[in-house]
Amino acid sequence: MIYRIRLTNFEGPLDLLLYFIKRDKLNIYDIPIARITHEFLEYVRLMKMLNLEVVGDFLVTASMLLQIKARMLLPKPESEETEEEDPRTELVHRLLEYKRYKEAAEALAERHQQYRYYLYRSIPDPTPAQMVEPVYKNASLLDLLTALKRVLEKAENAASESNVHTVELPPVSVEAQAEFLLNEVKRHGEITFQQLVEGMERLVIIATFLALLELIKHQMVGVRQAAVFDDIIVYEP
Amino acid sequence: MSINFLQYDRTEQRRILEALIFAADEPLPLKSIAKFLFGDTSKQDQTIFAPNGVEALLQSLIEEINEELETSKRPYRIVEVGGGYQFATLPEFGKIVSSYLQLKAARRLSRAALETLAIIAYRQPVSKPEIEAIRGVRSDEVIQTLLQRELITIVGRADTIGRPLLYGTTPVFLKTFGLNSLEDLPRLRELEELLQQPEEGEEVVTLVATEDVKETLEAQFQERVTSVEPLPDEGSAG
Amino acid sequence: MSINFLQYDRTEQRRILEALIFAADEPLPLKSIAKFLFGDTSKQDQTIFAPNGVEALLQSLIEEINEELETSKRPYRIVEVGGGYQFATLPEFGKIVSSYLQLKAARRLSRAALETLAIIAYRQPVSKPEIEAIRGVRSDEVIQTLLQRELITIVGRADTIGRPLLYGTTPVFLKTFGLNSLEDLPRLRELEELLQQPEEGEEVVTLVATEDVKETLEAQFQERVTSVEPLPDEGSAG
Repeated sequence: MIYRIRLTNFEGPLDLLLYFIKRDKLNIYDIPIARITHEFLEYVRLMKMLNLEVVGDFLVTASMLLQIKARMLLPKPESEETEEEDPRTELVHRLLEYKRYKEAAEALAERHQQYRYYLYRSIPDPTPAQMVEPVYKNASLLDLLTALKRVLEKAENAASESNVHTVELPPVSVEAQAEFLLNEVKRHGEITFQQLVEGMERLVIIATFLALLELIKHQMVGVRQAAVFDDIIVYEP
Repeated sequence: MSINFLQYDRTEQRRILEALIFAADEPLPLKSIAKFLFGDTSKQDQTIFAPNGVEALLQSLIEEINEELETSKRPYRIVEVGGGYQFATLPEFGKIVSSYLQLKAARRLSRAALETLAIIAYRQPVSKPEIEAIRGVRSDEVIQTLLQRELITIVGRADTIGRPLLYGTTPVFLKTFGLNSLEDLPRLRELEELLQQPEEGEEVVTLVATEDVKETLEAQFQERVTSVEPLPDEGSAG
Repeated sequence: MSINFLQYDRTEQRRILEALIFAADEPLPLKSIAKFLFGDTSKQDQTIFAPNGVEALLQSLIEEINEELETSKRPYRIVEVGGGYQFATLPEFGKIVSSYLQLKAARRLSRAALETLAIIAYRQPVSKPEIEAIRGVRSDEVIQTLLQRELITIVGRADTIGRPLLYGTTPVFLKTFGLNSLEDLPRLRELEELLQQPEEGEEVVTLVATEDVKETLEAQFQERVTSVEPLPDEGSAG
């Protein structure tokens, strides 16, 4: 089997060059191009051998190094007055630019370490009706269906986790669920649809949902929610 | 709307302010709290909020609330972040509970992610080609990760060839790094400064033989390899 | 995972529990709190949690926290709702808090509105029947809201049966989302690419269905909309 190795933490060719420079205490403005190119190519060969997917990025830099090396070997123009640009200038600039962000990343890492455990307040939705005058609106059929879809997905996930694949007729009728639902609402005053069907099987959930629709139609329960896609709250009207 | 905030005594003022900040799930800027509590203050006599106006009053109330929170040993405070004030747990408690809550914000970021994020934070709006030019590596995946963690977002399109998407940081970024605004980012070093400081070498490795080099390198790579995946349809290795 | 909760003294236990409930974005059932703090207690000797087991211990801790909150005059309490525990502001602050929240709500577009807006933005000119076919639900109200907020406008009539009205986006739409032109909208294909193959295995989002695209757009839009000032003379919010 062929494997491709993902180096998700690898920073790339510039990082490698900076590593050489640091390791060998090289002067960044006077990089021994021949030596560094040689070692860089060693790395590239190794990467090819290991079939690393980042090798393409390294080849680009490798060819740049080879170009610089070639230009350095060219005889210098005779007149010493004309200042020939050092072929390494662009490379140095790129390395320095990269190094800035590498350092900035380290500073960010420190900040992250320091702040990642500030857990900011987030608001559980919906805000409990008994405590805060809610901004509720009546829930629409879409809201109900969305809630049902969410619940069913959850039930399916639970079922697939436990590898249960029994398909049976609902062990209860819509009528029975209507009664159950009314009792629950009476008992709690209000309850979310999510809670109502907690742990139920798919078909029972659907039966409960149909019962809910019936009860809404006959105005025996009301439904509301704080915002679209929030939990549906079933309450005693 | 505005309520007559000044009719309340200081204790009640603190409680109202605390309830407001507590009930919000995003940082509340002082300005908008002030507007909410006092209406348009520019038309009012500012001397009633002496010595330093509405915002100073609110700020000192927040300080008092935080003192009370500390005295009563609550595990959270009001912090200034992302241009406003928001409740947050004390980090020591955040650490204990974050593993349970599986909060994305508390998850570690890889070095590649931090590096890319730094480039985006300092150069925004910035395109993928620009990021890749600086990093020298393809950055698709890491940009995806940052987008998914909501640390960056698409902010537009560049006018350059191909009109690449431009990226910028989000409010989540500010919160995750405890920044009040982008101006609070640590200063980026200037190129000139980098020029003046030669590299310090800390580890000297002497290379002896090619074989040894290979082994060392392989070991190094091994450390950095985070995942190995079978390739589905690839005929031959590169 | 679980932490060794019993190693802490009662004050610290309260603080950890309080931080946990504080940082959660949904009501936490006692059962799941217990599981986090103590691991699987069914296998443990329940007598250490005497007299009434883990849940009774947690319940009495919550009561103690609420007493502390009352003593220190905090404007919120931990309440039981929806089978779990969460923080809520006290009813006497409800009015001011909800009027603030309403102010905030007016600034946000509902998810349904964003979803519809995304469809109109990408498929304009588009008729209501087409929008409804994609969303799978009636969309009259949400289209009304978008028309009122001037994010969309009528751009003509379709040639199909019934000659339904066709909708398109407006300059207000572009301004709201910081776009120079419709060409600046991220292309659906680009979004798909961005959402492919995340870097970390745990955050895998495979983009298969249109639903996901919609959600991405919504998330993006949501982020941008929250930073936009409320529109003047608004009849009703989405």
